Amino acid sequence: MSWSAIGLHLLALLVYPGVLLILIVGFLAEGAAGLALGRDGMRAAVSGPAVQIRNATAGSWPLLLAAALLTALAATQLAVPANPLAPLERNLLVAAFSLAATIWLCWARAWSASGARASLVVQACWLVALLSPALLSETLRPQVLGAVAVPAQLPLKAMSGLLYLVCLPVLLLLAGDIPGPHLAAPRILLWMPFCGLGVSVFLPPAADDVGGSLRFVGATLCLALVTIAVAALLRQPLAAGLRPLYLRLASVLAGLVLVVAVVTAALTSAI
Amino acid sequence: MALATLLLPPALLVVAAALSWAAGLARPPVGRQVVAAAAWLALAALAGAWLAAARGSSEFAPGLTTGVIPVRLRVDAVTVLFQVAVLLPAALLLTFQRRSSSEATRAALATAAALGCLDGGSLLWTAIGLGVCTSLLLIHLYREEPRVSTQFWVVQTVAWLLLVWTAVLLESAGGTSVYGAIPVTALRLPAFAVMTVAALLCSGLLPWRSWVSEAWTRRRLEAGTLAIALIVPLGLYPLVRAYGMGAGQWPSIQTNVVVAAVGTAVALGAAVRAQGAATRRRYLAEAVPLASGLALLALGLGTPLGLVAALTAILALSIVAGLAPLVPPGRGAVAVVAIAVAAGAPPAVVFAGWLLAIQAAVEAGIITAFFGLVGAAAWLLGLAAAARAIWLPDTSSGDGPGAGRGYVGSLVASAAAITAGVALTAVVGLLAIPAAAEVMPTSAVHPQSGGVSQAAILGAGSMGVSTASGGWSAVLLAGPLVLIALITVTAAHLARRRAARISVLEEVPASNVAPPQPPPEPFFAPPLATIPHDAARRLRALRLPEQYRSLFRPALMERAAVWGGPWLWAAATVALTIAVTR
Amino acid sequence: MALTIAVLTAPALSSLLPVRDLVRLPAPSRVLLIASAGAVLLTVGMVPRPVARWDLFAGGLGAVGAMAVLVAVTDPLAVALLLILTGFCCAVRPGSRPMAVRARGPAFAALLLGVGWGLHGMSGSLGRAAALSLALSLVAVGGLMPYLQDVDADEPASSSYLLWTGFFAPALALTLSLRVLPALTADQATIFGGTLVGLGLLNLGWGAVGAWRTSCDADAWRHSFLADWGLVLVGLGLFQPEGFAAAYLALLSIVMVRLPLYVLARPGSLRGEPAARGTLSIVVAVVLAGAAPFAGFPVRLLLLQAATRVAWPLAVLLLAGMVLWIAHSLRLARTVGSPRGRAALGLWLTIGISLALGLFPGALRAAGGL
Amino acid sequence: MTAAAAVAGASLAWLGAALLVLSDERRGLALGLAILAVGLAVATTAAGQDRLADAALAVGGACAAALQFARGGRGWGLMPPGSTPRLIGSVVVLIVTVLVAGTGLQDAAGVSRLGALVVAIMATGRLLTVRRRWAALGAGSALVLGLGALGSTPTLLLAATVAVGLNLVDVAAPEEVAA
Repeated sequence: MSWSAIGLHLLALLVYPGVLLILIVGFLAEGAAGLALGRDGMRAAVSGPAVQIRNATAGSWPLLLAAALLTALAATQLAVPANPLAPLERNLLVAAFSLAATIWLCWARAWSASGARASLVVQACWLVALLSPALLSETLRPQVLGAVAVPAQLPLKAMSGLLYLVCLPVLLLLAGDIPGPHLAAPRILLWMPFCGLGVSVFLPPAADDVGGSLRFVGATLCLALVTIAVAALLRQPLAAGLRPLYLRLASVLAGLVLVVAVVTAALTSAI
Repeated sequence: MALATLLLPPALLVVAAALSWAAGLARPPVGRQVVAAAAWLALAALAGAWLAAARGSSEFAPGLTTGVIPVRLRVDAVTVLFQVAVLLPAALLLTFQRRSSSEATRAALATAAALGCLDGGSLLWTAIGLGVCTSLLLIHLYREEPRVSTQFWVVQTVAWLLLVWTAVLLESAGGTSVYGAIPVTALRLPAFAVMTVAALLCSGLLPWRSWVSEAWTRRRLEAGTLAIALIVPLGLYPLVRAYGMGAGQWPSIQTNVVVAAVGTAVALGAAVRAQGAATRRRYLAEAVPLASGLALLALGLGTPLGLVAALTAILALSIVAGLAPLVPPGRGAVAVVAIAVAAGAPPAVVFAGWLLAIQAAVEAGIITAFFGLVGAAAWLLGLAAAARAIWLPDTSSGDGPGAGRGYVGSLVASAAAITAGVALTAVVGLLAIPAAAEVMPTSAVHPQSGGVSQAAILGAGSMGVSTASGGWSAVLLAGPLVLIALITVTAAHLARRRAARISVLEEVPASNVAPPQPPPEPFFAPPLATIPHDAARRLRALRLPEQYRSLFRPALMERAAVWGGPWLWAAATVALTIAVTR
Repeated sequence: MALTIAVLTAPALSSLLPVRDLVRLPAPSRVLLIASAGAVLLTVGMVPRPVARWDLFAGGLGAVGAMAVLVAVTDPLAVALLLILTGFCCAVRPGSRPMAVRARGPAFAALLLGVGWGLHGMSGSLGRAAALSLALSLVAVGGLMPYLQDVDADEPASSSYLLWTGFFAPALALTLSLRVLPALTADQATIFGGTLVGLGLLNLGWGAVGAWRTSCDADAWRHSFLADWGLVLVGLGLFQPEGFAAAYLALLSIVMVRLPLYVLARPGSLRGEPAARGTLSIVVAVVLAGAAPFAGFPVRLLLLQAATRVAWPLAVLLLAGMVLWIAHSLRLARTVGSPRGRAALGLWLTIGISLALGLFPGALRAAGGL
Repeated sequence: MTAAAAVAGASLAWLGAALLVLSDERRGLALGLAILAVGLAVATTAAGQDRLADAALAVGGACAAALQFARGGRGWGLMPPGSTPRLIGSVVVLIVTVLVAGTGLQDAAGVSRLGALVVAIMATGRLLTVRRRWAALGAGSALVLGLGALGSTPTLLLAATVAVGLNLVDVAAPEEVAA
């Protein structure tokens, strides 16, 4: 075991694409969410995340620590350019279950029956969106999945991407029945891994340089903004009728993705 | 040295049982401590002897005959792996559960019998050992609570009878049931089917509630959870050996698909029941079925990675079996960590085992890949159920049964799981891969995959696992994560102690949040849950027409047979005579 | 007892007396005879107070002597005659049922044996009927289905028909099958074996279900003997070395384990005492269920081996019977209760014997020349 | 000639067995026992068995009959009211046995065996239907004699001994309370 390897992995966990990048993206996204969804104005939106982190550190720091470590673990698996973690060491499942564990750790801190139920349904749909392309490509490496451009699999990839996007608002605790302010601080840690994972799996990998890194972070932030927009749409009074249908829509879409996956698998294996 | 690997662990436990019995007569009763020490010593002796020896497979035939078969012992990587899988949870439970000296004696004897069962070099010996172990556990269960666990007794009897029959079928087809000598052609579909049914019943691997969950409904948990820790791995053992009998293959690829499907169904069923549990104990009762279902899914894949994943998942399952009964009541950090570890949260070995299982399923083919997706869904549901379980009332808290479950046992078990998760490559490289290579020789089934090889599964420098579909850098990612967590927790602990506050272990994260009243309702009502109950009710409601009922009343038929006396004798004789002379 | 010793030393005696061909004791019968004598001593030693110990001892010794003669005589026709005499001598003992009723079973068995042996030399349908009659005589002598006897719970054990089922019949059935089989043609042997297997399965099912479902504990014990005999008959009828060994071991366990346990349980079940719930109950239940490592295990294994070799569906039926078996074992075990003093010693001795039968059946098979 | 003697003996044996079945008193039973013993002895002699053994069978049967006769009352109890079914049964047994075992009727040995079978079956039928001890012992003696007649010299001797022994049991044992 070489020290350089340890150093690189620590760098990945704590700095890039780990805790530091998570916090930067999280603060930006959380600020944008505060502006778009909150009613407290610019100042509160900018200072809000810091306040939430401070309160959480004083209140339930073990939860925050666990969430930070798990999300950092998930972030290391992303296909972010110049990731110190070698491509061979990455794994979609590690990211997926680290994030799932983080979310349920949050629910262990504060519980609401309807919120937890919605979260479970959406996570199941998200898992379908994440794994369906992987099943057909028989690989779980995010960068490989992002690079897949087999014509036969593109419809599945597109539908999975759409499903992923539909799931994000609930996964990021922006929509649904959220039990109080307890989960605001951990949410800051979720933006980068969730949006970055979507970018890794559904968009072609960027070049392995600074420009590529910026492009990746930019794409991640864009996805975060789209998610905020969807969440804002769901919170509109006009979309009141849409909210109850949201879970059904996600479930139906997940069902469709599965059907397309089965059909594609049957076709590709038949050919 | 190889013989020592075989005989030392059970011998230590038998001696400890004798000492514990003697200690029960004397004062103070230190039987439990003696047995616990012996269990850890046996584990150390097993590991030491195995690592010190050449780690090859060797057989011993002393020329003795016990029961109806010649004594034949075998030590190889599979034996050692399963002995670790039996000894580790047994040692945890014998150490941290409350037992009287006589209970400790019976528990030690049952553990020794389980080890003896694994020492056997033939399937017949395994069946005999399983029967002995089951008998001892039955006595232990009954002594603890004079209520016969009918399901356990019936299921285990059926299982071992079927296993005996499998051995008989193998002997009639191949002339022997000795693992090292069974001809490849001997394991045909009928024998394998019987063996699989035996294994599934023995390990409680059923999509519905099996004896494993039922053992958690007892007032005291000590005997039932020990039975789970000992019997569940023993049930899976013949299925692993079956690969060896078929030179790395099961009789047909369809059998692999069916077993993998059953494993998926078992895992999903357990997760569904777990999310609907009314108490935390009910939730914990489903932890082992979930783990064993995912292990069976991997075992059914029939690929080298699948087998390695299955063996790793079996080790993980054994830790879950040892950890679940030790989860302390309340919602403190220790309880949360223990529940999270058992539910497969990273970076513990449970997580790693399940990760490898799903990965292997994805790599094995498109059908099994979809099984993998269902398995992953079960895993996710299990995590959700774990979060809900933290809010559930713990029936065993306070002065109730299982009271006094301390934090130490849970901490030790969780630490063991996390350490094994960090040292995953050592676990896989020293136990799982050699065991898989033992039953799936390189030259045999998958020449294209090069059989079971370290290079195909472990990454460069053995810092993590790296397979065709993905990697997991256990040492370099999990290690630092755990280290950072430990440093932070210790620092906070010290800071809080300085601030003269109570231990961090006994409060946060959730203690300052009142549990919801009433306890959280299930995510969804388990589908088909009422079917067995309804079917039983319908069966009970079935009524024969009055005039035919006497035909199904043994007492009435008995009376007729007895009081019919000579006339019945004469009639039967005449009828049989006519039958044979026609 | 002197008679028994004389019979056991028959090879030496028969060379001195002019009965060289009339008296011969096969090795398995010798072992069973010794086991029966041991069972008498064990039973007398452990029997609880209410039972007259010396009466039982005297009756037991007489029975062992009679059994010694029955198994030593080589001519089945002579055995049939002696069977009638033994049956009437046993029936003379005081009992709640009339002597004529109690003598019916052995007399009917003797008729079947005599007629079967008398006609076995005939060809065609008469020869087949003779084979059937010989097989039925083995069933009748044990009072098994369909030749069930009424067992009066209040009747002393020494007058009850279970004396035949659990004591006389084992050695007699084994010896008779050894004597009869060599004289049968292939066609007759098929009928003999088929009848034994068929009635064996019937008794296994009937005994297992009956012992489980019946309301009376004494009846449950009687049925459990039937279930044991079911295994014996199947083993004898398969004509496989493993099958015969299984039957031999099952008979030994009937004589040395089930019978003593029955005698121990009898007073309690007669008085309708509440079932015991001690640890001993579950140990006895495991013994009675035939679980490893006790006496029932090698029997089951050998029987499955023989059945699988002959026809695997037979093994499935046997497995079903063996599973049904466990339903009644705990119920019977509870009737044994938690004895004290010499009864407890006897009980532990019986459990030890069962363990020995389970662990060292090879030695017993060797002693029986099987 | 021997065949005729065998037929006569077998017929006599059946007659004796029928008397045994049809009598409800010791005297009648003793008469039947004696007749069937003599009949069986005649038949086995005709079948070529050892004459000494045949004589022993007859003597054994006679002794058994004598023991029964000595303990009997005044009446013979032959064919009492209600014995018609037993009468029909005796005839039916004869016919059925001849039909079933008739294939062995070509020589004296076959006829003798048929006679013995008829006696054994009728005696067992009687034994299975009575509840009185003396009647059971008488039927048992007849069964012993019938079965003995199926065998060779040692069996004939043993049958004679056992037949007497059975009736000695009746003498030795205390009288049974009528059930």
